Amino acid sequence: MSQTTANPAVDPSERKRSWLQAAWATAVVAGVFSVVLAAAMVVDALRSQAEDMRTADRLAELKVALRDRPMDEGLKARIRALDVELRRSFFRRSQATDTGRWLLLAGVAVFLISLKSAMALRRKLPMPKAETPVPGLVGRLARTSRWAVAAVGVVLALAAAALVVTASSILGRPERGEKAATYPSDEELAKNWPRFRGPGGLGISAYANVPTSWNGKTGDGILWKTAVPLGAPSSPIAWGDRIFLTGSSKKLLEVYCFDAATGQLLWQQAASGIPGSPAERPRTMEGVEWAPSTPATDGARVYAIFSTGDVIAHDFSGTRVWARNLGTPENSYGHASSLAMWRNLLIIQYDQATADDKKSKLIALDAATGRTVWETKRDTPQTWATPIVAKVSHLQLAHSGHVRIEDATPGDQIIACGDPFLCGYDAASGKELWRAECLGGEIAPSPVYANGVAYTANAGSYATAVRTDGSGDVTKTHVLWKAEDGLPDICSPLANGELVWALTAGGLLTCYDAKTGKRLWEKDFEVNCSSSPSLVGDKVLVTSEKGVTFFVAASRELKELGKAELGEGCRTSPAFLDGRIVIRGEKHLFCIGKK
Amino acid sequence: MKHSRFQIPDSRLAGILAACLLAAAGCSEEKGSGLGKDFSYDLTELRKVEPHLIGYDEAGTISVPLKEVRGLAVDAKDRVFVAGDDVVAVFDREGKREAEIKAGSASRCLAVAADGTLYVGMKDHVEAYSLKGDRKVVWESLGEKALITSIVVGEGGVFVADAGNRVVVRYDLAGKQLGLIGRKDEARDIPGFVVPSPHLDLAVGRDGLLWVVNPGRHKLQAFTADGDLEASWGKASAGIEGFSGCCNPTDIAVLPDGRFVTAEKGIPRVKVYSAEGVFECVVAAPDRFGKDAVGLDLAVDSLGRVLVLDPQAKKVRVFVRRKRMDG
Amino acid sequence: MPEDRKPIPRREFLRVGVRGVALAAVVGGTGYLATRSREARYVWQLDPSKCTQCGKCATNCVLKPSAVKCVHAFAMCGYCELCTGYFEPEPNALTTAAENQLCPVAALKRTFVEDPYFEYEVDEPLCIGCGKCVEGCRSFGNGSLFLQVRHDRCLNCNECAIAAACPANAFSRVPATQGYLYRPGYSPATRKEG
Amino acid sequence: MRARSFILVALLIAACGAALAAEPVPPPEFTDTQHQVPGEQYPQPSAAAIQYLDVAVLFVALCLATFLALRLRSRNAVFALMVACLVYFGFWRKGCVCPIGAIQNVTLALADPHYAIPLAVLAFFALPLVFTLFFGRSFCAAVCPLGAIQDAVVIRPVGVPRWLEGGLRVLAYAYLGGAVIFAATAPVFLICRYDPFVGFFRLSGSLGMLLFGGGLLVVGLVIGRPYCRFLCPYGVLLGWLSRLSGRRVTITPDQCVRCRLCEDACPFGAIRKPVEPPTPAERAAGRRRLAWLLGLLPLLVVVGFVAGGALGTPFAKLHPEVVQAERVRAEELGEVVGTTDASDAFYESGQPVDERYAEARRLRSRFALGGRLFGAWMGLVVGGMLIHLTLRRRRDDYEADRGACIACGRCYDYCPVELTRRKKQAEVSSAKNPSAKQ
Repeated sequence: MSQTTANPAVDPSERKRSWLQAAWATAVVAGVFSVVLAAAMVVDALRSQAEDMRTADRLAELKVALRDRPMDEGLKARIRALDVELRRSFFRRSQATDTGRWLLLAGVAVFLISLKSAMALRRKLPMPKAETPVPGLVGRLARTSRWAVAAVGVVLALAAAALVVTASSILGRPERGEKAATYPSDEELAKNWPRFRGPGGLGISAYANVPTSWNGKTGDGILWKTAVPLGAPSSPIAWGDRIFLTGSSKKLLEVYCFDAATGQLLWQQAASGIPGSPAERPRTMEGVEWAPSTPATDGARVYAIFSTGDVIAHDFSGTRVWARNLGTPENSYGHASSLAMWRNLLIIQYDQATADDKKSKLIALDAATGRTVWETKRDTPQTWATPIVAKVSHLQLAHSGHVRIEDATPGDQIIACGDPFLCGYDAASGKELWRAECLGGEIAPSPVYANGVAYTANAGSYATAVRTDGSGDVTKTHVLWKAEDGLPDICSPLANGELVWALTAGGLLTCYDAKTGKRLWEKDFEVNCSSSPSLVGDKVLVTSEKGVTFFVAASRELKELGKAELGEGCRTSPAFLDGRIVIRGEKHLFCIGKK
Repeated sequence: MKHSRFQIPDSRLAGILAACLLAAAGCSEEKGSGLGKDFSYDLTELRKVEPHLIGYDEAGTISVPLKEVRGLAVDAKDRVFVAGDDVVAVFDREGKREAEIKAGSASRCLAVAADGTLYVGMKDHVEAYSLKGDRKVVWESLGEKALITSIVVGEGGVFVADAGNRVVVRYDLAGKQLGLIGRKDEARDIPGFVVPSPHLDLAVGRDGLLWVVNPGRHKLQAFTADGDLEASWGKASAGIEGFSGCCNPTDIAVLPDGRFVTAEKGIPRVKVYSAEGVFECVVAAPDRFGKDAVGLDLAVDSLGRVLVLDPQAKKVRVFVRRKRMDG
Repeated sequence: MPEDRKPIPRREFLRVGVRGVALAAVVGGTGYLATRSREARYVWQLDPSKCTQCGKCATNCVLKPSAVKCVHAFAMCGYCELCTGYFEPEPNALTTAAENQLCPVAALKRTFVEDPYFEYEVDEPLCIGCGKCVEGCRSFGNGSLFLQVRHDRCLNCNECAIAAACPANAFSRVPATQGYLYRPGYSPATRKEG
Repeated sequence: MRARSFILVALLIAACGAALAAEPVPPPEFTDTQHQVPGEQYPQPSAAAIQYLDVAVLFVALCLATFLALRLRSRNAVFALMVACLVYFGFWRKGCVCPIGAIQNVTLALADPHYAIPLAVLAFFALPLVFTLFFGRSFCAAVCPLGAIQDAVVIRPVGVPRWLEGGLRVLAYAYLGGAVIFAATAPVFLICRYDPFVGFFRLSGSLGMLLFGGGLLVVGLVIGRPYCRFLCPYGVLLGWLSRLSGRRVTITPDQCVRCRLCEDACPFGAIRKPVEPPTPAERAAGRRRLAWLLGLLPLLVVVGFVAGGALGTPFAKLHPEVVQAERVRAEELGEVVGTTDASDAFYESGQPVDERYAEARRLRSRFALGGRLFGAWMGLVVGGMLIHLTLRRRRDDYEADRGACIACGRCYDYCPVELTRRKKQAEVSSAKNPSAKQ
């Protein structure tokens, strides 16, 4: 602190004043010094930091550049120069800040000391004013204090409330009190073709009035024909005036929406930028690519799954609602199971790898958000079949005691093929209800269901009928019959409650009695088929890979009813609408019907 | 004045709350040190592989129900042998579990002779077993520095790679030591093996020569049974055609037509080189394995399938040649 | 204290009583905890096997440069010519030139021992603990380079600022007597016969 | 795509560890040069001795402070000691560990039997309490570095109105409650994390920390020791023990003459005016109020306990593992793009997701309990304060509030009685040894 030598002659008040001035001066100087220094340090820190950051990135870029031009001496020289510059500035700065801090500390100290002494010098004896006793003052003070306490308490409470409101957790705590999910009624579903093989996945059309003759070459009986941007063996689905498809290439995974009336492509959306989606496409079978799975819709959104494990939902206008990756499926031909739906749940049969890998599971996602609602492990190796939804009636369930009263329609079951079990799951909870050991080998055909009985057939095992009202392992108790003729390897069977049909890839169509499993008749079309047979009114439709559709009577004895040509190869299953058939060829999407 | 007095504490409170939130947000959101590119190590680019370079498909996997798996071998009948824990698990060519042979101690590597004798490498010695699983003989130890990482059976006898002593030991089938191969020796201009990490792999080429990885020099070197250096190839590069990092490849195998299969760590990838050492194609890209996959032991069966031991997944991954390269 | 004439005895008595209780509580509690505290002192340390080299150690320490530095366990080192902890993933040449070096602050020293071996040493005053070399060494080599809190620098804050930011929960309080944690498969005992 | 390969790893149970665990090959022998593999340095932490030195210094400082404040009754001496302690505990020992922070170690030690609290920390926690119990808050006056740095900047104190003073005390209780809850549930040391002044002691710190501390100091220019009075959690404990203290600061050595000179002496608003006994009417009203406030207290506690449960989620967000789990979950649901260091680290750890979620949920429920206790505590505090403010006690003299007085000794110089006493003392001493006068 600056001193003023005080000579005794000066009277104390004089001396005091000079001291005071000195103190003030020092305080001002020190204060200004500190402020300026602090500001300078902050500015310098920010500036040089940003600068170094830039230099560092430049250095990194140069190093990358050097990889392409390894011989470029000039480049090397620049790198070295930059490198040195960087490190110099790094150390210069750290040293500068270090000294700066101590200086600042000293400055502030001096400032405080001088200021305090100034205050001390200025202090005068207090001169309290005359006290006028105010009655009840203490009481009033106490009251205000109480209110102050209460106020602060309230403020804290509000702050806490704010915290509670702002903080949310997405850790799967049981979602209680969520608004009731909306889903289409059975009638709506029946009117449309919402998934692979139509309502319930049974391959049965609600309409009998479908055309029986057309010719893709001449174009008669063809309402419209539209080229599909990317091919894939996934089948079309339809809802109202919309038709949905998927396609894939090495680069793209796409969902398409067509106008059912005109066939015009309304929108196409790529499934890209999905977190967790594998950098490199998993291997798939040739020709199948990455979109073998048929999409599904609930009239509000359309859902698609690809062999990458990507699941994506769009609304009907084509805007993405949600998308997630389920983890790349370990499947040597590529995941091919199509999507199923029950109420607001999107059901995914996600069978992978080998049984002892314990990776296979049945997953139900909330269709609105994509969150997992339930997940059930399946001890099966990879399969390519699609689950079906069976409306098992009250009565049948009553026997097995599965009726859960609080459920609106109890006992809706999801039935899925596996190796070696055919399993029934409670659709609401995913709990496995029953299993029957009746399958084996590589399982592509999906099950079908009629009147409380599930039918399945697969090459390498049997055609089997299993009652769905069992619980636990029902292999011994609920298997109605087994048969071994004409077992399919790709195409799914077909059942109407009285008869069951199975179609081999070689084009052999076998008809069984649904009650006994007795073979009633068989017909070898001598064509390759990968499209599953369908039942329309009293006709069974079989479409060959060449695109020829054969009509057979759905009766106990074989009656052929002619055929029709698409004029283009076909590996997909048709969708049946009121008076129309929508079917996907190798390159085009056809709508067959009367003009 | 009064008013401002009121403000201070509340703003302080707000400050605390804000700080809490910031802290909570801060520690979850930001990524890295924030020091810039130059301060972080990034291999993601180098881990990518051009899809068209991939010439193999993973046809399937064999899950090995062991706690730790270390060695892989395939016999003439294409049976798959996996050394792990203190056993040798045997699978048929389809991957069905056939047998489990109990070994004396932790088994690290193994080889099967034509006569069906199973040579199992422990840390410092070799044990011979019959396929029934009964132990025939225990060879003498190579000392406490020894770390046996690979065994092969060739015309010249049984060759045992000792990473600890950085040498290959040649035995006859009975376990009599016949000589050392690969010791540093200017006279025979043998540079000696550089083995920074516990990986020193062997393979017998179709030419009958003994091929030894010299990981520290990023080379494969061929020796005659009596230890003359015949051939050598390989170059260090993070690029697809070379061997990446400090010490690669870690494992090799020879295809029926004499071409080489190599496995690397750091950038875990399996590749095929021609008999002359020219890069041909990729069997498995890094994304097939975990980030820290190491010790991908290799074997090749009579069908030319490439078997890769994935110690992290505890699986044998079976790769088959693609029909179309671009698939 | 003239302030309360009549109530003195009662209130004072009460006060003394409560004071006794409080004293008993404080001393008792302290004593109880004292019996439990074996360690003279705890220090912060990070577990290399949990560490993911995110780089936060370099920036979150209250010290600049950080108290966390790279340590080299020579006995684990392969003495590689192409050290991935020292060189860029694709070095232009195996020289000490800046363009080949991985370390942004050139804190790793490389010295030739004999063909083909090189020794690498951390120049601690330079190291800022960014863990770049650690990642390089770990992904290809033996992980002989690893990050550790250097206790000669660490202020041993009551709550470690790095621990609060560590994404891998690798930090923990360890007894000062065993103040360092090593890579699995390595203990400094093995370095004695170096 | 980085995440992808990590998820792969995540499926593999701790295999990374196993892979690394494979024993390393022995280093090469250098046959040509006979080079020896060097050993590396592992500098040991400074011996525990330094800590015991700290404890000793603390003890001496406490004794000194007590002596200077109560016996010598010299403000300047107290101030000098305070500066000394600021330099030692603050700038030299970097303000860590301090008794305030020690609250958390003690809590943690009580909550988690695996955490053995170092003796020195324990001593730091207990010594000031014991001293306060007997001699009042001389620790705050001259020993605590946080108090010292604030006391050093008191330039032109303007009193906070009494009524507001009481209200703001609630904050300190809240801070204490929060600190204890967090130290007990997750070892998150709030007091350390948001210590306003340690940044200055270290001459470095995060921006937030420096701004908060700087703000407090600027406020401290006009409002004496804002942290001590309105935030310090340790101050709450000291305040209570100080109420029980036997010997403590008295403004006047003997009879107060009610000259009111000391009225504004205390920059910390700790001097209480005399209070008239209440009129019968007031007494009656007070009784009624007291009655229903006593009824309100348990209600507040219950409400706080019930409502506090909701704080579980926000509180849990301070726990890194919960944050990590939330993030992983968000990535799993595709609600966020890309990964963070935390999620990367998780994927690398190879732990199954469900385990981590379960762990996080368990933690959150613990925090929910913490929140309840916190709520109940706050209810108790508010209710208790309201009750305390309805009790009215007759006071004849100007005296320092038993709880609030931090024994800084400023008021001495204002009291004429004290000044005369000093004059007498001086005369006595000069009479004893005339040599003292020249």
